Amino acid sequence: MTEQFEPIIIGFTCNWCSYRAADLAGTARLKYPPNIRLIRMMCSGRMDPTFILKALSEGADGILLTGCHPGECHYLEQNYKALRRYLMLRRTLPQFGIEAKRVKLVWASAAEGVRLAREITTFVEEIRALGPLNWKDSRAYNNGYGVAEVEVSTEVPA
Amino acid sequence: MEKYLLYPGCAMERSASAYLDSTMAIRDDIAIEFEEVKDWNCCGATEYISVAQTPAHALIGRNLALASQQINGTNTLVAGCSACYLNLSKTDNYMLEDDKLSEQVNVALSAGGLNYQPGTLKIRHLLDIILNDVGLAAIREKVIRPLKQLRIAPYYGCMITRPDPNKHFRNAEYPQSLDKVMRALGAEVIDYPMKTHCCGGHMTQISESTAYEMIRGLLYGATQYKADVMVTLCPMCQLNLDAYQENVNKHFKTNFNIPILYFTQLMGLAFGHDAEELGIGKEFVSPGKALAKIGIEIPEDQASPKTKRKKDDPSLPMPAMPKDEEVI
Amino acid sequence: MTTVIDHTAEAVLDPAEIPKKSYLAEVVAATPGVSRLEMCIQCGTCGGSCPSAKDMDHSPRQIFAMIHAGMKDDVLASNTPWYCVSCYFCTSRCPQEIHITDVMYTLKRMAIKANLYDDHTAADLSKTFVNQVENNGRSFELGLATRHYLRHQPMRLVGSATFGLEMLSKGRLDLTPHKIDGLDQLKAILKKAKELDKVEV
Amino acid sequence: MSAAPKSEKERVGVYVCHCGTNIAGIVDVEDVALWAKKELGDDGVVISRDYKFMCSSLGQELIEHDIEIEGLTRVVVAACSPHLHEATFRGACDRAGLNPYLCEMVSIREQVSWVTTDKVKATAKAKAMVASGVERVIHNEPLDRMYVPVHPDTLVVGGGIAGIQATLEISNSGNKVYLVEREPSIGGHMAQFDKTFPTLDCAACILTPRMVDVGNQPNVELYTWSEVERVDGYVGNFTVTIRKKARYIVEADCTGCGICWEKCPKKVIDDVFEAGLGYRKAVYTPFAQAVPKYPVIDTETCIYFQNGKCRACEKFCPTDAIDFNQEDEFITVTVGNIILATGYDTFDARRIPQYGYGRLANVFTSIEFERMCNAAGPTDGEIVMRDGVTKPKSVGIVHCVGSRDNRYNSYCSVICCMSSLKFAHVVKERTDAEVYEFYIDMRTAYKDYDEFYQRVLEEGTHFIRGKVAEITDAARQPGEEGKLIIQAEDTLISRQRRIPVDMVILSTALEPRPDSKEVGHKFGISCSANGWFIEKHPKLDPVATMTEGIFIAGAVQGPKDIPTSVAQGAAAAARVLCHIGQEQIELEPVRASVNADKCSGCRICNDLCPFNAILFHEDLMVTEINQALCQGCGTCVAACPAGAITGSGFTNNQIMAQIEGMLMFSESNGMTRVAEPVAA
Repeated sequence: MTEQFEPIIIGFTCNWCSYRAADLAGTARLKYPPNIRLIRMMCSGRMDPTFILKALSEGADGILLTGCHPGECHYLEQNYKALRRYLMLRRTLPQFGIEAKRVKLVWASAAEGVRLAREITTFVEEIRALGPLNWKDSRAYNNGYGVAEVEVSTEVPA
Repeated sequence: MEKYLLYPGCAMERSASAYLDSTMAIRDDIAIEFEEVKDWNCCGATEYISVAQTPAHALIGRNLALASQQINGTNTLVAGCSACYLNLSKTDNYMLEDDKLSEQVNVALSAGGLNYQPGTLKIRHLLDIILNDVGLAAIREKVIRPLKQLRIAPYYGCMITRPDPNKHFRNAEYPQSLDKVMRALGAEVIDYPMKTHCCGGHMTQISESTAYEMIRGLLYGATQYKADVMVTLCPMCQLNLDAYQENVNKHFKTNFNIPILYFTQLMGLAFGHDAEELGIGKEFVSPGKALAKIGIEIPEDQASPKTKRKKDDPSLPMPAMPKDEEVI
Repeated sequence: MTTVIDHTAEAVLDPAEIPKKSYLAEVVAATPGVSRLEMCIQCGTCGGSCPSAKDMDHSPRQIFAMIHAGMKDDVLASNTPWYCVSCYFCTSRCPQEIHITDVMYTLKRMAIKANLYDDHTAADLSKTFVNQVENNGRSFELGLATRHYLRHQPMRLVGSATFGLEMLSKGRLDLTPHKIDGLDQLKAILKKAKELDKVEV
Repeated sequence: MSAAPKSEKERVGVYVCHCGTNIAGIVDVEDVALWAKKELGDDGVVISRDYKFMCSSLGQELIEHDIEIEGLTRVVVAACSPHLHEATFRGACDRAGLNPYLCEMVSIREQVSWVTTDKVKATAKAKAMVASGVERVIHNEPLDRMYVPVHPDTLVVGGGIAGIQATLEISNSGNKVYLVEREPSIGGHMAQFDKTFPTLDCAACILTPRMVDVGNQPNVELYTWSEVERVDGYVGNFTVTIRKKARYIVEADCTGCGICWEKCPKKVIDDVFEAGLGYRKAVYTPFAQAVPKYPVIDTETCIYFQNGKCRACEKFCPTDAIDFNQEDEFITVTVGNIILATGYDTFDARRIPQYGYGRLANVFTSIEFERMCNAAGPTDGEIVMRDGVTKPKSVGIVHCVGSRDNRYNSYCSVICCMSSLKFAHVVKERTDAEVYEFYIDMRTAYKDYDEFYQRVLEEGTHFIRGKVAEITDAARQPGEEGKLIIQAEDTLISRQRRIPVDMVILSTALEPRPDSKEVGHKFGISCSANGWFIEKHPKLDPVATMTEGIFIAGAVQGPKDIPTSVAQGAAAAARVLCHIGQEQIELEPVRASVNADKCSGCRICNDLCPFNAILFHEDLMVTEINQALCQGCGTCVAACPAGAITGSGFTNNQIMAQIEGMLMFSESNGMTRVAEPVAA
């Protein structure tokens, strides 16, 4: 049996809930796979689909978007906008030959360290099952979609 | 006609045949039909699991596998015996919870050319069916011989409300389902404090003194509340309370004389069936005296009469209990 | 700290916490699903709820402490699991949601293997019962009672003869066991299952 | 698009913290430091150090020294979460003359060492994160600190002892406080109690003077029988709408003489203040020393409101203060800070049927018993059974009812052991009953508490160590008839015991208010899994919350006794007074701004802002963002198709670079890839 594939996952967190959930997971010494690296933004609403395509094109195998539960956004309703962009992105990704499953949106409040740790663990396994993306070397990317991504992705009806 | 798969279990076949007879007798009144699981085997009671694990679950697995083959229209498997009900649902649940166990059971089953996918069947107790599927309204409609003045101690025993893997009975200590059914029959239901205490199970075979003390406690509780009859929904409970009542009297020099009937038997009586048909007469303690009390009025609503608080009544108010409907 | 009290956290902590190869780990491993045995806080709800506690040489709570302490032989020599009547009061009341009744079954199985508990009445009842079931596919009360009493309380057999007769006369007892059709199938299944468990009963 | 070309001119310093063994135990910090120097040299890393405690003064001096001597222009600290020490290290940079926002923190403790077991992978992840920090910091821009003015008024929600304490501290300092209380009077649970442990001084004696102070303090605007309807704005400047529920009493005319409730013919069970053990009228004040003294009419039970007849109170009121047509008022106030002290509720003992509460007459809850002990309570302090006359000969007190129980509340309710001991003492003091305490563990921490336990031991109370299994009226042995039998294992003798008693007191758990989640949402703070509000830091910042300007005090944050609640009330007040004293509060300079030249006037961003910070200039056909209103969420930044909007602190360049950094070494940092690439 060959050594198992270790995916690399970029996680986008909201400063007010999911990033603090990550802090909590830490203080509670919960364990989750090291395959994820988190990036802090003030709000999931800041999430620009370009970031995701950027990460995938730079070699990430999966993207975990996290934010406050609907109705609990620190900025009232911006996580709903994140949700809309996410749904739109899920439709766009296949056009680049990327499985929509590689991007996942998860809600986690500041109290849900356990939940976040669990979601990360499951997502890592899901991506492991999908195998590496290697989009950089893939045909779709070199066909120019990789370059075109900015144009496509910024046409976001917010 | 609501259809269900039926797992009678060994006891209902014989020592508790009255339970099965009465169930069959009333099924038309409450418009349910049963299809017996073909060539089912014993569930292992509480014994097999004490000896070996996988075999115990495989034993039950065979029944589940056979039942799932008969799924057609319904995937609800009904058991009248609480021990059978619990064993069937426990194996189903542990197979869901524990992949290794599930795999092993299926490996074993494959040796008999069988297979069971956990979660395929909905496993429910007869009482659950009668209360929640048939419903109290339908039962009240059928009552032609209300059990007026008959003081009933509703006795659930253990395994129907505990551990209750699928949370069919939310209240493990003070369930109300049987109480409700009995009230629907017009009976006077006492707030029996021992309703979910243990009948002693197989202890009658191992340590009489232990078992008899438990049985004594139950009978004593019922007499304290002046019950005419104790109503059961499990063959083991009925057997211990009924068949061993005399031994208990000998053992403690007591003179308990409380008939133990199955709730289906009382339903049958209220629906107008005659005693034989319901297997009445097979018990050790004769219910004759108790049943003589049964009147013929139509049962009225159960709302307890509001007593007005006297002006100089110093007593402190009692906390209100949740509505009947809220507890099962 | 407040926010960590979320008790689902235990699911994440669980087995790693238990030192490998400890007796506790052994019992936990032999119990299906999540027994949570390692979570016992010795509150005594089980011992307080148990209807046969007064006949047990150790209260269930004590047994769990002994398991934690690795007192394997004393646990397996105890009559406690054999007095369990499977009423599930302990299980449904345990504030730590420990599957106590199932742990008792585990201890019974271990005790039969270890053969340290001198009174075999209960164990034999179970074995006799199992035997009936394996040979008929159904339980057979008369056979069970007679064989059981013959081995343990022959005197009682006489005493309970009248009892048996009355059961018969009331049509609540069979004279001959009822065999199922698929007996061979059942035997094959159980044979396989025993191989998997490496037990012969 | 990719980040701007890597800067040559920046001189970056990387500092990897050991945090004792917290980080160094799992992450090879030395290796990370050396690696950063070697691999990130081209990116401008000129210094890379690891140090035991970066947050220590020596650690900070290290940074300051390097900035001054080595001329660092950027700083990356790989340590704990920025929520803990970002301010610390920014401060260090500031002192050394480097713009604080050119310092970046990477959380390799909370996000690496504490959550990872594999040392190699942990070290690899730490490297990736350091790299991302370095890449990001290069694109950081110097930012000016942002300040908002602080409105000097304060809102306190909840008039229990914690809220009262906070209100007095702030108002006595000469600042205005709006105190909002849901019930007709302030006082909270403490007003229901008789004695307080461990000193046994009477609750009323120490509480009522403070209640009166609140009533008399000119700086306090008291809104009882009121609730906060909505909250807008942010720290320094909240706009709060208060619903003042109709009392049907004209406060200006009411003298609180009490004739109305004497004459009111409608007697109802008082479920709130009397905990269901006593009665009140349909027009009532919860208790004699209520503040304010004005009663309220309970429309649910008032005969006039129910069927249009009666009006007895109106008839007899000497000052015509009854007004049946009164309606709810809405008051809007502006405050700089808010303190939430909305307290707790008690566990509904009926949820544990085997304890018989509600079914067995002589099973009482702790709160019922508090009322029973109270000289002003339904029994005038007489300890009697439910029949109202018989004194109990034996009393059982049950600890941990709904606490330390995964099926209800997994936490310890903190006060029950002490209040149970108090009950034992009171029963001994007022009856000749035998008292049995059933406990799992006796928790008498804090000053003079264990001494009180000793005292109760001396008084001859029987202690049985075992959680009660069931309470039943089903007798088994002679002597049990007509009694309540408490069945439990006495774990110290390993025997099951059945103790027959006349009366049982259930020490019920403290629970969050049922509406705590909605309240939290209203004020923009979050609840823990079991419903208590989350403090900013469990040890170092217990009364602040994640939301600037919103503080919590007392049992809203978790079960607490009176001394701790008072301390927290005062602590929260101190935090608020500090804000008021500063007159302005520093904010993260995270704001969005529009580059007018780039803006195409497409207006996509216009309706994205919930704070109405985005305005559109029809004449110029460009969008502008009001810095004062902008909260910095960045939603508009992400949405702008022309990339005309920038979000300071979180620019596209910064985030893009951060992503690159995280991935640039992915092949060589221990993440091996074995499976075949999927055909895309």
